[in-house]
Amino acid sequence: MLEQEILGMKLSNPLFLAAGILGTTASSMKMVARAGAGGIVTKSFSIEANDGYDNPTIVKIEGGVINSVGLASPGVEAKKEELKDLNEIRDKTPVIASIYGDSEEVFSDVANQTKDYVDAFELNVSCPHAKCGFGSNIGENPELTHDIVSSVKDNIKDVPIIVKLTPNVTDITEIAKAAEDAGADALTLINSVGPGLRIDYKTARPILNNVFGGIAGPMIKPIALKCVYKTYETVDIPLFGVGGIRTYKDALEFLYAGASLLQIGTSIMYEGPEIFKNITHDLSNFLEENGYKNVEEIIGLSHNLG
Amino acid sequence: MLEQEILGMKLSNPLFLAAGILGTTASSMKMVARAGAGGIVTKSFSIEANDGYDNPTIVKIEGGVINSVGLASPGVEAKKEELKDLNEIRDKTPVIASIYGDSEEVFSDVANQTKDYVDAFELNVSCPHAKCGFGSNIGENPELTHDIVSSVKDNIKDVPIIVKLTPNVTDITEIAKAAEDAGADALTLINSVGPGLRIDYKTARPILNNVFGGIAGPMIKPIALKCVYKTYETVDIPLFGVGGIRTYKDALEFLYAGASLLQIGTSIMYEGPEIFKNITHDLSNFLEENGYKNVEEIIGLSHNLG
Amino acid sequence: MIENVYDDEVPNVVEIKETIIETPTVKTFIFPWNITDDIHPGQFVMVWDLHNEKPMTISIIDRENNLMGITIRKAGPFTENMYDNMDVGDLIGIRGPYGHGYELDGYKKVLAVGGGSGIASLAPLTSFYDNVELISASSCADELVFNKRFDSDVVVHKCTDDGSCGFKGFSTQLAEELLQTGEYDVIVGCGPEIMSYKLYELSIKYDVDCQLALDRYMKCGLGICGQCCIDDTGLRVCVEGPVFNKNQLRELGEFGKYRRDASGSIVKY
Amino acid sequence: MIENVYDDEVPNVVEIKETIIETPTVKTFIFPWNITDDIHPGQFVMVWDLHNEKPMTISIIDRENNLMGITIRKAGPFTENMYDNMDVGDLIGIRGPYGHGYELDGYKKVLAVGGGSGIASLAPLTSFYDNVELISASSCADELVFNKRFDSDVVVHKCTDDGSCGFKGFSTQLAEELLQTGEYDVIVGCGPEIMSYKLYELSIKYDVDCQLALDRYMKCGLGICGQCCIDDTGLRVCVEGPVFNKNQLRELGEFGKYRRDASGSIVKY
Repeated sequence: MLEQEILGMKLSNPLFLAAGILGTTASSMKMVARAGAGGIVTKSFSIEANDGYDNPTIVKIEGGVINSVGLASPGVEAKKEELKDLNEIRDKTPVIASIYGDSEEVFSDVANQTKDYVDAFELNVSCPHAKCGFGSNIGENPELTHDIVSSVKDNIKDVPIIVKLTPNVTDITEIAKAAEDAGADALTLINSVGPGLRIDYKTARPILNNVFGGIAGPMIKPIALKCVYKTYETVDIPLFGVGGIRTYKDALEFLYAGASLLQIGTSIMYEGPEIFKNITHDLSNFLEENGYKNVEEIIGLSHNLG
Repeated sequence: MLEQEILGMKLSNPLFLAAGILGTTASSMKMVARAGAGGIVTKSFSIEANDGYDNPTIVKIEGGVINSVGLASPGVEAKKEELKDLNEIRDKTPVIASIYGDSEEVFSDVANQTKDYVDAFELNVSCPHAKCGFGSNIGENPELTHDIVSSVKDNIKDVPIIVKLTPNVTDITEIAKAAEDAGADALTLINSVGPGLRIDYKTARPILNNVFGGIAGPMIKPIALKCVYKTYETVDIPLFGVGGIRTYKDALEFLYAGASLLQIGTSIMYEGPEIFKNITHDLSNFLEENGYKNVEEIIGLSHNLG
Repeated sequence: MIENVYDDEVPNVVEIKETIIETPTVKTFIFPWNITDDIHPGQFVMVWDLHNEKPMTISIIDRENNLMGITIRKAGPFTENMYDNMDVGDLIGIRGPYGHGYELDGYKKVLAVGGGSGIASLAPLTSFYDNVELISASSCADELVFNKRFDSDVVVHKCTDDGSCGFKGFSTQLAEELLQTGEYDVIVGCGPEIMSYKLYELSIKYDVDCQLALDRYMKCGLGICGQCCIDDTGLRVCVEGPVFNKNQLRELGEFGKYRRDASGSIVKY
Repeated sequence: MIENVYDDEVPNVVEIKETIIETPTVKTFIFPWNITDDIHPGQFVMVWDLHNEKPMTISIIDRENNLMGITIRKAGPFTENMYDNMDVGDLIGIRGPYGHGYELDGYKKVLAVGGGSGIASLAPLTSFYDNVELISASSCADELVFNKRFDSDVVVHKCTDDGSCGFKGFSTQLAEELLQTGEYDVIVGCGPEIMSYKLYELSIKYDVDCQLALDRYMKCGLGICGQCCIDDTGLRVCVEGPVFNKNQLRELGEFGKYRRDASGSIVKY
């Protein structure tokens, strides 16, 4: 019912672990695979190890979290070891490496060093709490996005390239089109929103050490759905939908809007890693009860109504 | 404790009714004034009457509402009568007219016809569900924003001009600076977020008749706070903070971030019009208990900490 | 302060279980709904036909079978489509109930006057209170709504303009005859505003209490769009109403005189 | 499924009500907190000094006076600043409690071994259970924590490396002596990981149960950042831990061998 083959990946269900959630260590990703994820996206990494920002980096707020981890990650050498350790799960649970950098060369270098151990790359050009030159500094700009994607595509021939976009732009479809034109094999929509700010009401002090942080969780779902819906009408490549998916009803909204695959992140905070099994179960039931034969039948359905 | 004088308005408290909430009729605005609002912003209007979109136009969702009323409003002739009827409250409760249009001429024309009955204008260049040419089509563009504001300032000499900005741009401070450079006397941050999309999980049908709608309510607070905080560091004119204020703690966050005045809209859905009296009461108590003499002492406080 | 700030309240799409053709222009739709204790006669729901959405008074509150009903009269494209095209098995979206209904505790005897499909708002009263007498009025016998609905122990005074069934004349004339008996201490009503305003005048003349359901253009149903605010007090039909009591009605300067359209422009009666 | 999806859980800024200098390097901070029934020994809170934020085990759970306490050892800039500069009247932000604590129901006699400030995690056990004996260990008499805290009916075996107070030697040596009596059916512990690993080995050797609090770099405390996931099972110290039972410990390949730093890079012990 939920099987699909996309980007050469044979998937038992469309629910991937989203980048940035768990995903640092092989053992945490295996744990999520055991919990029923259809695939894994690693936490973003680059050439060098990066401690990220000081705490507080992630705080629970109404409707989700606000987060400025700042791309904390071990460097590519250490990450390669974690990725190797994931080989045992890849036949059943494909692994996508989320990578970041501040230049075409860095992206290609990181990808080249790890391409034997992954099923696809997700280029993080959209982190809203990256330092200058990284993350959304790229993804806010269609030309920069195009250049990075083209360059990685030129260098990495045999592994699909997914581009994760930021919603924090005036028109996300412009960036989506730039990424598609540059050869992206798929897009992930959306990275975290804002960034946002929370201030302690007693002391007037911004709560996050980095002051601002990306907003994730159920509250960003309507924004993510808008981005998926609009981008679905703009590009022809498959879309990963991500942003606030917590129940099968949320998953349905994203599929109807045009996402072929889904990613789950923050809601693990509410539901535990078993969220993957739960949504898979509920989604299968819904499709069966409503007479669908395969999840593909409902992808983009909202666009085809009278 | 909460008194301020800003833009020539003597205010008993900083809590204005936000544009778009109630605010169609004089009687609804008087009702909000009786409920303790420090000031009123009318629902946006223009030259012609406008029915807006068909229902569903406003639906309650997790953390707020999604709305595509589409600038429904009687034309300026009818609105002028409502404004005249508000004269009796203006000594205690200043009235700001929110106006919209698709050209410099329309903005100036509407303003000219009503300037005798209001204490300021708020230019709505940021409605995310306006038809093409109106609303955020202007406010997403620094040049267009500059032109509209300059033109209205040239034509309307004696009434302050406030510009309400959209957060749905790559960099709100760029638009804020354009508005300030064009002569804006104050800014209102922020209009609704997204726009967003919600889809019925059973039928795949977008719920709003207009498919997309602006997101308002508590869930947008972290985004609004970010916009206020960053804009406070960019411009020198006073800021109205609006977006998810429901309790005095929310009000404090906005004041600390740099808003001199505040607007309340969607939270009337949760708390009723008495929200104005409640927050006024709680805010006064907080300031007194913490040894402040006037609310002005805490405006922008977050920017001045070690 | 309310608790459910973060509840999702998008339309709940339900399948129509039963329809009843009440008259050539009036039809009832019954659908499954969790009938909680806070649902009260006089409240309304927002009804989404998957395209447009309108407020509709609740005409059936069936606690036992967890069913709700609405009863609509053909009066425009939305209701015409519902009457002509929506039937058992079709889907409609419902959100609500919203608003403030009738409050009849403490009254001795209630005269409830329903003009045309206005009886939809009043009918559920008979299962919530045992001191309610109804006037069901319409232009002619064919247009009388809910003829077969009420138990035999419910007193229903029928009334038609042309006398084809029951009292001949306007509902307000019949109401005045009944008020003259001095048996009633409150009059409640739902129907055309000209009727409602006349009932309000009768309540003054005969010094009885009065609760009337008013109808205004609505967008949100949530108390924020301001579309249904009534002059002069600015009361919101969707929150403080749709049923207003005599003290409130006294302050509603527009009651019986005008309403506002989708743009907020005044339309005189 | 949990209910509080939409709760705000930013740090709750509280005023320090009391501080206790426990040793030249260890200090306790007591602050008001609503002590609900779900707060349990072994859990931790995230402590915000208004600049940085670190996880700290809860050392005082005072239901009667609605007070909570944390006990920190100088071990870096954060704890040095707290020790040297934070005092009564200062503000700290607290969020939590988080994680899974000790579960000692059904055991006959518990041996709880605290190394240095690790005793902070164990001390609240004595007011939740009456079958707990403590080993409080440190390098020397001056560094023994909570010397005056415990009631006379709580058995505390003191232990110093140099013998300046109580047993001379390592806590694990004393623990083994006590285990040899056969009186205990579970050993719990908190302290340096080398100590904890040795306690785990003792639990195997003497065939008793075992629950140990582990310490890993944390960012969120909410189970999502993945920073504290432990090899090989990927269990989250902030959710499934910080206290792990014997079955879990058996699967933790990195236990006693290495940890990960802020970047997620492996640091060997």
